[in-house]
Parts: sequence; C-alpha cells; structure tokens
Amino acid sequence: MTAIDSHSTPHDDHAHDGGHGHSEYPFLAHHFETPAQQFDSGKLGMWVFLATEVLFFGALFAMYTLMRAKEPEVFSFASNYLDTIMGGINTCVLILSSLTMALAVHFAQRSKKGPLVVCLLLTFLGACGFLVIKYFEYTHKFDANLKWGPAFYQPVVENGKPLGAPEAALVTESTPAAATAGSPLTVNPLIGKPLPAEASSIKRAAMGPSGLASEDAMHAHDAHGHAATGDHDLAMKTHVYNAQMPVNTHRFFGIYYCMTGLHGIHVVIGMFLIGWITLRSIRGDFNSKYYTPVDLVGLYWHIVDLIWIFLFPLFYLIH
Amino acid sequence: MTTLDATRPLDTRPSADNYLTHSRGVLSWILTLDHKRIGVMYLVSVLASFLLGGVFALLVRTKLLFPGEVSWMSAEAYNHFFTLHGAVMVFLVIIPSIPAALGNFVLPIMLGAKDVAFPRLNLASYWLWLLGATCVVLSLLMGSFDTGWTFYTPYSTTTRFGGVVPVVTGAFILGFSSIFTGMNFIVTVHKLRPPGMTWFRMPLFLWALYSTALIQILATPVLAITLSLLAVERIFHIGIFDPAWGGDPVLFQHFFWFYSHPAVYIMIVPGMGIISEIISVHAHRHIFGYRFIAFSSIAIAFFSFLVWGHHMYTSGQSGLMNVVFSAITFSVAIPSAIKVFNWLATLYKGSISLTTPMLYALAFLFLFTIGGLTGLYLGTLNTDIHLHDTYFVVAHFHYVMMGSALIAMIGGMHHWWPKMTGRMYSEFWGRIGCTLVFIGFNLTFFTQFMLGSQGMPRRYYSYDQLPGMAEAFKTYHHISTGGSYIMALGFVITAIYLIHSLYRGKPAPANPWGGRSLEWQCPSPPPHDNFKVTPRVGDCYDFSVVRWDEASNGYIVDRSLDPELNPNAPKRKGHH
Amino acid sequence: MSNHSHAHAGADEHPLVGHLVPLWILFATATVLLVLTIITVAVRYVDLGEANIYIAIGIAGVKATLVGLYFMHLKWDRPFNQLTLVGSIAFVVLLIWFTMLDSKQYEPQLIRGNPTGVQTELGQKAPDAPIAKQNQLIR
Amino acid sequence: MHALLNSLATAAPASGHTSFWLPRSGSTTAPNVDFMFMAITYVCYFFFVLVVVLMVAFVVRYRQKGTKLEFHEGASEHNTPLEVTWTVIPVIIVVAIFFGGFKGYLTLATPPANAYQIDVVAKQWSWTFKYPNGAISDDLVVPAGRPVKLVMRSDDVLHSLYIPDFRVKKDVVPARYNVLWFQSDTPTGKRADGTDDFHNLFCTEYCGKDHSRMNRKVIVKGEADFAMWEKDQAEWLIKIPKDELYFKAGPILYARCSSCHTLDGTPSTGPSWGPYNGLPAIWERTEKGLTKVNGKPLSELIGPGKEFEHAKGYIANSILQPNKHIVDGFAPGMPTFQGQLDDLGIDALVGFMQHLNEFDSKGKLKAAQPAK
Ligand code: HEA
Ligand code: HEA
Ligand code: HEC
Ligand code: CUA
Ligand SMILES: [Cu+2]
Repeated sequence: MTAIDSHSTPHDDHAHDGGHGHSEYPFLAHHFETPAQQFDSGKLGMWVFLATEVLFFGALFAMYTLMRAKEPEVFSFASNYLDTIMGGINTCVLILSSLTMALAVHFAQRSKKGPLVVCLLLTFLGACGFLVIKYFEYTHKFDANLKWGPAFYQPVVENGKPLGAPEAALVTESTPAAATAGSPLTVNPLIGKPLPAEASSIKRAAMGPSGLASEDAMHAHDAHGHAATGDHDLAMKTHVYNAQMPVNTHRFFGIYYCMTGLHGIHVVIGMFLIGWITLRSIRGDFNSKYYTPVDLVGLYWHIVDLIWIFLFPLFYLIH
Repeated sequence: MTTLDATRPLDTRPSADNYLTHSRGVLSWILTLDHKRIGVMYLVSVLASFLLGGVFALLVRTKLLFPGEVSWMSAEAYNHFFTLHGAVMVFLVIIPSIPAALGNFVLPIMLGAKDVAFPRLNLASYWLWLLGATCVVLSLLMGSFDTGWTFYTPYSTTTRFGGVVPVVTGAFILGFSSIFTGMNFIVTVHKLRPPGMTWFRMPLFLWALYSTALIQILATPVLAITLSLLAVERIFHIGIFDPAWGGDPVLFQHFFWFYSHPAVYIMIVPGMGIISEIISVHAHRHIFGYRFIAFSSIAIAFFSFLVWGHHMYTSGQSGLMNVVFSAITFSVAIPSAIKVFNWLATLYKGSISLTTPMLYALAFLFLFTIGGLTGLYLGTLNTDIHLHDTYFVVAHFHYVMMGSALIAMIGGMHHWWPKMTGRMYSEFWGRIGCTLVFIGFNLTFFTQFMLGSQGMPRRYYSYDQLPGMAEAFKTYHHISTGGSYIMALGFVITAIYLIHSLYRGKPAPANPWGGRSLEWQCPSPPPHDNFKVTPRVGDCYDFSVVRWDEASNGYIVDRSLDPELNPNAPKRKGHH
Repeated sequence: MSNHSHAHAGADEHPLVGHLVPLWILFATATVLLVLTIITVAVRYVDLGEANIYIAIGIAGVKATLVGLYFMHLKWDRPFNQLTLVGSIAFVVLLIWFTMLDSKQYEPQLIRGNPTGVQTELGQKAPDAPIAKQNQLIR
Repeated sequence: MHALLNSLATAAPASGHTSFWLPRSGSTTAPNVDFMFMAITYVCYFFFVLVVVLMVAFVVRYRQKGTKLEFHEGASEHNTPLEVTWTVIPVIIVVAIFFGGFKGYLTLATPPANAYQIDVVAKQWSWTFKYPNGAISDDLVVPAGRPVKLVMRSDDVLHSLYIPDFRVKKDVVPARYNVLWFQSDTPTGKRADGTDDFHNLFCTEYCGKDHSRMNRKVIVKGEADFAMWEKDQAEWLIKIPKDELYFKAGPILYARCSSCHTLDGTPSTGPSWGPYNGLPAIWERTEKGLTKVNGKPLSELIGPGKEFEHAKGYIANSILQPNKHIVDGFAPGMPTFQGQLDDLGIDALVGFMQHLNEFDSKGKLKAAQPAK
C-alpha cells in the first residue's frame, strides 16, 4: 500500500521538474501536473487494487458457496461451534473503527489535526480489539481441537484419557435409514441429473458418520450438546465421538480458518498502515490540500470491514 | 503547461544525458523509479529466464529422440524438466515479457507522459518478480516439482517432491508483480494522458496493454488464492482440493483455469498490440480499422473470462457446462479473426520495408493463423475429446505462445532496440536469425500436430511401448527435435548480434523505421524524463508527414505537414 | 452537527480535491450498520428455515452497500471507480455461478462417506469414533 | 461432401491403416469425430492459404525500395462494410462448427441404456477392468457390436482413459465415478504377421513417474469369442484347490462386500461381519441363530426341517436373495449377487467368514500361510 501512494518522490527527482510550478504544492510528484490529477490517480489506483482484493476473497467465497451447497449439513452442524456473540461484538468493533476511519478522513479534509489523530488512534484501537477477540475465539477452538484437517480428528485428551469416548457406544444405536448402493450409474452424464427412479435415497442432510444417522440429527445434536450434557464445552471437545457429526466436518473449520485468517492478515496490514498515517498526521503532513494517504488507507480499511460484514453471517449466523 | 510550437519537429538530437547515463552505479539501477530502467531490467531478467526455459526445453526434446528409457534421464527427471520448462516459460517469461518489459519502457513515452502513475509500485513489481524467481530457484533446491505447470490436484498435494510449496509461493508473488504492473497501466492510461491524447488517439499497443491490464487485475488474484489454497491443502489438509480429505479436484481445475485461460490472453493481447505497431510502422501505412482493432482487444479481454471450462471437457465437468463453454469459446475466435484481417488490409498498398521487426511480424501472422485456427479443433466438443492432452494441444499452444506471443515480443524488442539502447543491430544477421527461428519452429511444432492427432499423449517420457505407433512417432519426434536445434541456433545468433550491437552497433537515429508515434519523436535513447515539454499529439498512424532525413540517417516527423497541428498544412489526398 | 456540510469556516475547511462527507451522514451510517448487525444476530435465533440464509445475506448486502456508498464515498465518486467495485463483484458472481452450475450437475457422481484421509486418521487416533465408509461401487 | 469425407475418414480398415491426420477409426462414434476433424481442417486450409497468400502477395507488390516512402492511391483507413463482412463470415463458420461438435458430443455423452458395463479402477500406474460376471483383467476386452460402458474410479490421483482409435477419452477422478462409452463393431483379430491385433489404451492425465507406461491393449472380440473369454476369465476360482479357496479367493471377493460390510464391527450400510451390537462375528451368530431377522431370531429359520438346513444356506440365500430376510435394524439395501457369485464363490466367502480371525480388519491374511 505504501507504494500506491504516489506522493513524495525521494532524492533528486524534483530537480527535473522542468517548468512546473510544483513549489506551490510540495507534495506533488514530478510526473503529475496538478494535485487533482495526483489525487484521482491515487484513488483510481486504490480502487483497482480493491478490485483485486474483491476477487482475491471472491475465490474464497466461491469455495465457501460450493462446499456449502454440497454439504449443507456440515455447515448447519459446525456453525453451532462458533460463538455468535463474540462474532457479533467483533462486527460492531469493526463497524465502529470504520466510522472513526471515515471521521478521520473527514477531519483530514478539514485540516483538523487534533480530531484526525484521535480518530486514527481510535481506529487503531478498534483493530487491536478485533484481533484480541479473534485471539480468544481461536484459542477456545484450539483447546477443543476444532482445527483443520487431521488435527480435527484427534480426540481431546484430558487426564490421559480421550474425552467423550464412552459416548461412542451410543452411536451405533442410531436407526439406520434406507440406503442404496448410491449407484452413480444412475446418472445421465450429459445433464448430470440423477434419473428419477434410481436416484440415491439417502437424505443427504442425514448423512451422519454412520452413514445413516436419523434425519433430525441436528436437533439431536442440540439436545446432545446442550441438554444432555448441559456443558457446551464438553460437547465441543467430544466432537470426534459425536455420532451426529456429519462427514467432512473438518472442512468447515478448514475454510473458517482460511477465510478469517486471511481477513485477519488484512487487519494486521491495516494496523501497520493506520499506524503509519497516524505518525504522519502527528507530524502534521495532512491538510485540506493533501490528505490522499488518509483517504486511501481509509478505503482499504473499509474494504476489510466490508469483507467481514459477509464473513460474519456466512460462518456464524447461517445454520 | 507550455507546449512547444506544435509544427516544429520535436528536438531529437541525441544528448549525453539520457536515461542510461543519467546516473551511475548498480544502486542507481536497482533503486530506480524510472520506468525505462525498470523496463530494461525486466527485459534482461525475462531473457535470462527464457534461456533457462529454453535449456529445459532442449533437454526434453533431446530425450524424446529416444523412444525408450535412457540412462542419462529418468522418467522422474523428465517430468521435472517439462514441468520446469512450462512453469518458467509461463510465469517467468511470457506473462511479464511484453507488458512489464517492453510495455514499461514504451507506454509512458507513447502516451507522452513522464512516467507511469506509481513509479514506486512499478519498482516494487520488479522486486516482486525477482523474489518470485528466487522462490522458483529455491524450489529447485528443495526437491523441485513435477506436477506439470497446471499443478493439478491431488497429484500436486501428494507428490513426494517438496518443491511444490515454494514454487507455488513464487507464483503467488509473481502474480502480485503482474497485478502491480496492471494497476499502474490502468491508472496511467486513464489519468496521465496529456492534452490531445484522447482514447482513440492512443497507439493500439496501448489499447492492448490496457486490455491486458484489465485481465491481470481481475484474473490474477484468483490464481493467487488458488495456489495459496493448494499450498495450505498440501500442508494442512483442509479438504478443498484433495479428495482424501473430502476435497474436489475438479474445483481446483475451475479455479486454475479461471485465471489461466485469461492468462493466455495476457500473453497474446500485448503481442497483438506490438504487431499492430510493427506492421503499420514498417509498412508506413495507416493502420486499417483502428476502432475494430481497439475494441477487439477489449472484447477478447472480456470474453476470455467466460471460456475457462474448455480445458476441462474430459475432466468430468458436466455435459451442460461443456456445451456452454464450447459455445463461448468460439466467440473469442472472432475478435482474433478481425485483427488478422485488419493487419492484412494494412499491408495492402503500404510501403513495406522488410526489416527484421517486420519479418517477425510476418512470421507472427503466419504462425498465429495456424495456432489460432487449431484452437478451433480444441474448442469443438467432440474433436477435443480426441485431442485433449495429446501433442496436438502442445503444438497448438506453442504456436500461440511461442510462435505468436514470444515472436511478437522478440519482434517488438528489435523494433524498439534502437530506442532502448541507442544502437543499431546488424540487419543481415537479424534476418538470418529470424529465418532460422521461423524454420526451426515449424519443424519442431508442426510435426507435433500429426503426433497429437495420431494419438500421442503429452507429458510422456517414453513411447516405445506403443506397438504399431512407436515407429511413426519416432520419425516425427526426430524431425521435431532437429527443428528445435535449428531454432536454438537462431536464438543464439540473435543473442550474439544483439549483444554485439551494444558495443559495436552504429548509433541509432531517433527514428530509424519511419514511425509516427511519440516514442520516435524523442531522442534515442530517451532522456531521463522523456519529454522536456509535453508534446501535442497528432494522428499517430498518419505516415504522410514522415520523411527521410539524410543528415540524421533516419526519418523525421515533419509536424508542419500535419493539418491537425498546423492549420496551414497542405491538404492531402486520401486523408480525412 | 448536521450543519457541518454547510459551514464554510475558512479555506482550510475545504478539501482541495475530493468530496467532504458531512459528519451526520457518517454517524447515521454507523448507527444503521450497528442496528442491522443486531437485527441479523437476533434473526439467527428465530428458525425461519431456508429464509434465514437469504435474510442474513440480504442484510449483509445492505450493510456492504452502505459502507461503500457513504464510508467509501462511492456515492460521490467517479463513475469509473464505482464501476471497478461493481465490475469486480460481477466477476466474482461469474466465478461462483459457473462453478456452482457445474458442481451441482456432477454431484450425483460423487462418492460419499468419510474420505480416505479421514478414515485413516480416525482409525489411528480415535479407533472408537464412528466412521462412514465410502459407498464404493466396485473393488 | 459429407459422404466423401465420411468415406475418407472411415475407409481405413481395422488393420492398422492410418490416414495422414488420424489413426484408424475403430468405433461407431469415430467417423463422426473424424468428419468434424476433417471439416475443420478444410476450413483451416482455406483461411491459412488465404492469409498467407495475401500476405506474401502484398509484401511482394508493395515492397519499399530504398528509404523513400511511397503512398498509394486509395489506401483507406477503414471500410465498415468490409469489416462487417469479415466479422460475420467467421461467426457463421464457428456457429456451424460448434453445432457439429455439439451434435457429436451428445452421442458421446449418452451411453445407450443396454450398454455392457465394465468397471474400471485406475491407480498409479495400472488399470483394472472388472466385468459383470466377476471376471477381472488387465487389458480391456470388449464384445464387438455392443455398446460398452466404462464406469471409472481412481484410487489415488487423476488419470485419464484414452483410446485413440475409438476417439474417446475421459478423466478418471478419485472420489467420484466418471462414465465413458463406445461401441466397436469389428473384432481386432490378427495382424498380417500373425500376431494379435489390438487398439491402444493410454493414460492421458499426467499422474507421475510411470504415466507414460500406463498403457494397455484393447481387444475387441466377436460375440461368441467374448462370451467364452468372459467365462474363462471368471472361472479362475475353479483352478484353486477347494481347501485353499477361502484364503486365496476370499479376500478378493470380500473386496466387493467391503463397501457395506466391515470386519471390525464398525457400523456401515450393512451389518458388520465382525462382532457388533453385542452379537458375535457373523459365522458364530448365524450358526447359533442369534441374529434377528424380521423380528425373529435366526434359530427359528435354521435347523433340520426348517427353511435352511444349515447356517451356510442362510448366508448363501442372503447373498443371492438379500431382500428375502432383512436383518433387524437395517434397511433392505443389498444388491443381489445372483449371476455374479457361483457356488464356489459363495464357498470361498463362507470359508472367509468362518476363518475371520485369520484376517486383519482390511481382509488381508495376517500370516503368510493360514493355520492348517
Ligand atoms: C497465447 C496463448 C493462447 C492463445 C492466444 C490461444 C488461443 C485459443 N485457444 Fe488455446 N491454449 C493455450 C494458449 C493459447 N490459446 C494453452 C497454453 C493451452 C494448453 C494449456 C495446457 O493444457 O497446458 C491451450 C489450450 C486450449 C484448449 C484446451 C485444449 C485441451 O486441453 O483439450 C482449447 C479448447 O478450446 C483452446 C482454444 C483456443 C481458441 C479457440 C483460441 C482462439 O483465441 C484462437 C483465435 C484465433 C484464430 C481463430 C485465428 C485467426 C483467425 C483467422 C485466420 C480467421 C478465420 C477464423 C475463423 C473462421 C474462426 N486452447
Ligand atoms: C511461452 C511459453 C513456451 C515457450 C517459448 C516454449 C518453447 C519451447 N518448448 Fe514448450 N511448453 C510450454 C511453454 C513454452 N514452450 C508449456 C506451458 C508446456 C507444458 C508443460 C506441461 O506439460 O506442464 C510446454 C511443453 C513442451 C513440450 C511437451 C513436453 C511433454 O508434454 O512431454 C515440449 C516438447 O517438445 C516443448 C518444447 C519446446 C521447445 C523445443 C521450445 C523452444 O521453442 C525453446 C527455444 C528456446 C531456446 C532454445 C532458448 C534460446 C535462448 C537464448 C539463446 C537466449 C535468448 C536471448 C535472446 C533472444 C536475446 N515444450
Ligand atoms: C450395497 C450394500 C451391500 C453390499 C455391496 C453387500 N451387502 Fe450384504 N447386506 C447389506 C445390507 C443392507 C444388509 C442387511 C439387510 C439384509 O439382510 O438384506 C446385508 C446383509 C447381508 C448378510 C446377512 C448379515 C447377517 O448378519 O445376517 C450377509 C451374509 C451378507 N449381506 C453378505 C454379503 C456378501 C457376501 C456380499 C458381497 C459379495 C455383500 N453382502 C455385499 C448390504 C450390502
Ligand atoms: Cu495414469 Cu497418467
Ligand atoms: Cu483456454
């Protein structure tokens, strides 16, 4: 991002300004004619960069959509393990920091140094707050081995004994439902639609690890998780032995960490950028004539907020 | 904003203070913000990578002289070599070659700007390229990789060779290098056009670079994320692409080709832009159908996003999507056809000088016609079922990538060589080099069409096990390998005379070919900030104002003859 | 506060370039965003079946639009800048649309059950945990 | 034209003739592909010649001599009707080509309902073909004159099955089934030099080290020949001595049950053969009549004078008429193996069940040789 900012050309470039009256605008780089041109260029550059960010995350959203469409039961099951309240608070924190960022731009535009610095510091604080909450969320899940890939299937060991193993005995009691061989030969390869009569009779949402969990597995889980043991934490930790856990649940956590992690990286980058312009604004670099860096970092920060606005419902709310 | 008297020729006297001599020392190069120096650094790096990729190619070809096992190259080594060849050529050579090397150098000058919009971003792009290239080298040290340049899962997530993650990181970084170039070009074209340089005044090369930049911006992030996911899948098994963890390998192909199909147009569209320039300049003839060519670049950029599935006809992709993708694939062929015909029409009634760049441009026309037309076989559903993953595809994409995009790049390099270096190369050797490359190329790759349509699969180390076919295949492979040696000879000659010209070449005039666009109206090599004064632009394809100037041993643009710049200029026939 | 946009306190109060968004718009936007967040969380606890998804995504869409229009000044920005955002989203939609179309079509061909990697993992790490065998046709 | 091209493409007899562009055509769909191929080829010839001839002609005619530029009368900058013409003509041509390919593809993509099905498993770097009667082979042997449908699955990475002479190809993808079909009307027979003729089968999706060695023969046999071969191939059981059946053939056969029946008691589509739910392993529980079917214990069904004389009878019946008695807690989901498993096969499986403790949970013999 630093590089986008077209301001401040180092070393000797100013010597070659030819006939331009750049002295009026000390911040104007040598290859621009007017401040407006420089501002518009910076802004367009930032927007183009944001477009790449949209596609960057877009591919992840595509992956999310496909996985969800293929295994809805995984998502409705696993999203119960996320903490909606923490997520909600984090959303609010980001929105507020977006507000302070927008305010910062406003004050920069009006050459109000004091409020500008305060707003930037608040924004920075918001970013910190977001990360702290995220940290607690992550550790909570790590404790319960709600991780990606193989680690997800590691039973949580407490006092040398895997937690929840006894429950496994209950598992096989689940009533098996009808299942065919799931013959794929019943597929019309051109249209890919199953031919009606031979289509698999397994209700997909009911595919527990036994392959045949009863249809209302989800409710059973809620009962299991909250009512039966009355201990959400234990329910989280024994997920490996949970008969109602659908096949491939680890994928949910895989992409949860991918997407929120990538977003988190963006937050960290944002913190560096905000810190940088805070220093510069303390130095008094910005005023109504020149505030492009504040504006651009603002745009970046808003897109980080904007992406979270989608991540939040997709992972925490939809079930 | 003073503009010089529009009718006087711009000052083209070579000056001692040009961008090459402006400052000295290694640091003044690697920390430069000058788009011209960055372009030159890119050019050198890309050519070095080309040499590397070419060496890998020759190893591959040499192995294929022998149908069976050879003691000096195992099957696994072969797999590494063609993978490295493909990856180096695609990610290190052809994608940055035209935009980042030649485009960087020429774009601001053609536009009449002092620099690109974000010089530091431009430098960052080059540094990222270096970093990416380092990662590729690093991956060689860490066990290399044998996945094919397409990195198809689950092979790439399970192969025992550990170079996959570093090379994928490298490609990720190279992706951002390419994105930064694209951002720069979009903003430069939008915001840094001087007065008078309207959109439809821009040289077509700029239209091409602009369209390319759009693709770079929109497609590359998807590759970046896909490759990161591949690395993450390989290390952490999150279950996206690897079926052993519940992933879907076909999804990887969708994501990969969502980038990599548009990427093939990142390679060819700027090449087409160069060809538009070379043909009009060396035929000294107004480009025919300017608007059609300009819009067809944009059309290609747009359509290129809709056809990625044509690489997946046999992958198990659903029949419905196959049909959709096939239908849209053909729509991409139309803008290309428009361009080919317009170039032909530009030759008509021109004043054609058969210089080395022009020879390359004609070779491009010849080879792109073959390469593009064979794309039709591949776009067609039932014939592609037969031809997919055979040497037919290999031949197709070498005709378009090597025979078209790379030839255009080499042609453009010759075209702007005098401008970049201030030296002329030997025309005689230039023509010899071009001819050898042309002949060698056709020998190498035309035979591969026959190999492919006869059923020879690609990425095959040995073909002695194919009873009834091995004999015929052997003959074709021998011709092919022979051709590649001829081609290599051509390139070596080219390298020699170009390097020679740096030291012994005649000083180049400002305008050796009779070009009309702005870069021919500033000295060779250009001064540090291109133009002392922002020039007024005329019609950059109006060659009637160009005339030979004995004194400078080059052409000059007599701006006083241009009615747009000088109201008193004599009216000419056939001009409106 | 709502007067700020009209308060012309001096040359320094005018940005030389760009658009000054009045403070009340910024605060109003933030308020609406917070309210929408609360609503969307609340809706989660009401079971509306399929509708839940659409409501959540719909609200997110509205919030994103607000952020774009007011916080990011898009409402007053150049058309091309607006186009870059809308255009890039359009390409994301394209990617999602085509890949979805395809994977929906071939879904019946997929082999279901715990994939091999999970099977081995479970077999070693948690032998008593339930495993769903893949519905293999042959072999 | 059509007929001419068709005959051009199909003229090559199935004896190894190839044309300049294409290998011999050996399937019913190949001529169609060849027709499209040749049609596009002629389009290409036309445009290629057009472009190159014009290019060369212009260069020769308008070659500049010396350094002086020449300007010719009527060198226009654009000509809209011309531009439109050379836009529209290619459009028409590509639309035609698209439909040609589309039509051909429809046939390629829809296996006829009566197709003979062969299951294919690809793995690094081998092919296994499995026939409905249980026969297994390394090379692909198919009946002539009958549509053949391949149902393909991969055990590891991507592969692709390609038979150039048939003009068919399809990737073999792990975790899913892909289907491919073709029909070949002419048996491969003998070559002129007396050796057996065959078509080539290649793996065309890069799959690692021996990708280029992953090729096999395709042999087309006449109806009667094929039936004989299929039977022979399936009768491998007969050649195994009776008392070695259970450990030589058992594990191989069990592979076809393993998708639904585990050996270690884990629940699956069908009841585990190992002890589950408090019941002992399958042989013991059946012999003792402990299993409950349709609400009643098996002891009411097995015994002198009852439905089954002996436990073995019940098991054989479960295999051949699986839905007659349904084990409690399970749904009727087992396909019949009637026609796929003969008495010997059933003997082998029953023996396998009797000696379950000699096998590991994957069905592999634990010791090198079974205890006598
Ligand atoms: C610079 C790169 C480049 C370019 C420009 C193209 C151009 C085209 N390509 Fe190519 N292609 C590749 C690079 C490129 N390709 C690569 C790298 C691969 C393989 C990757 C891999 O698997 O490793 C590939 C593979 C590939 C496939 C997949 C094959 C397979 O794996 O099964 C297909 C299928 O549709 C295809 C089609 C086309 C088409 C229709 C065009 C069109 O754009 C061509 C348009 C041009 C013309 C048509 C010629 C000019 C027109 C005339 C002379 C007028 C007459 C025209 C008509 C009548 C239409 N290409
Ligand atoms: C731009 C891209 C590009 C270029 C230029 C080339 C160039 C060449 N390629 Fe490449 N090729 C690919 C991209 C490219 N290739 C890709 C993407 C693949 C697929 C990989 C995969 O399957 O994963 C492939 C695969 C591929 C194969 C198939 C391997 C297989 O499937 O088993 C073969 C086989 O013949 C081959 C041969 C060649 C040859 C002989 C050249 C020659 O043209 C090379 C000639 C060049 C030289 C000999 C170097 C000489 C240079 C100098 C001396 C310095 C130059 C300096 C100046 C000019 C100043 N290539
Ligand atoms: C597609 C799934 C499937 C396959 C494949 C399958 N079975 Fe079954 N099998 C079942 C189901 C479901 C049941 C329980 C319902 C019933 O009794 O029919 C069952 C029941 C049985 C029983 C009775 C079990 C008992 O405890 O009494 C036997 C014996 C049996 N199968 C043998 C076989 C053999 C031998 C094969 C392989 C050659 C085989 N099965 C393949 C699904 C399958
Ligand atoms: Cu199997 Cu290639
Ligand atoms: Cu493509």
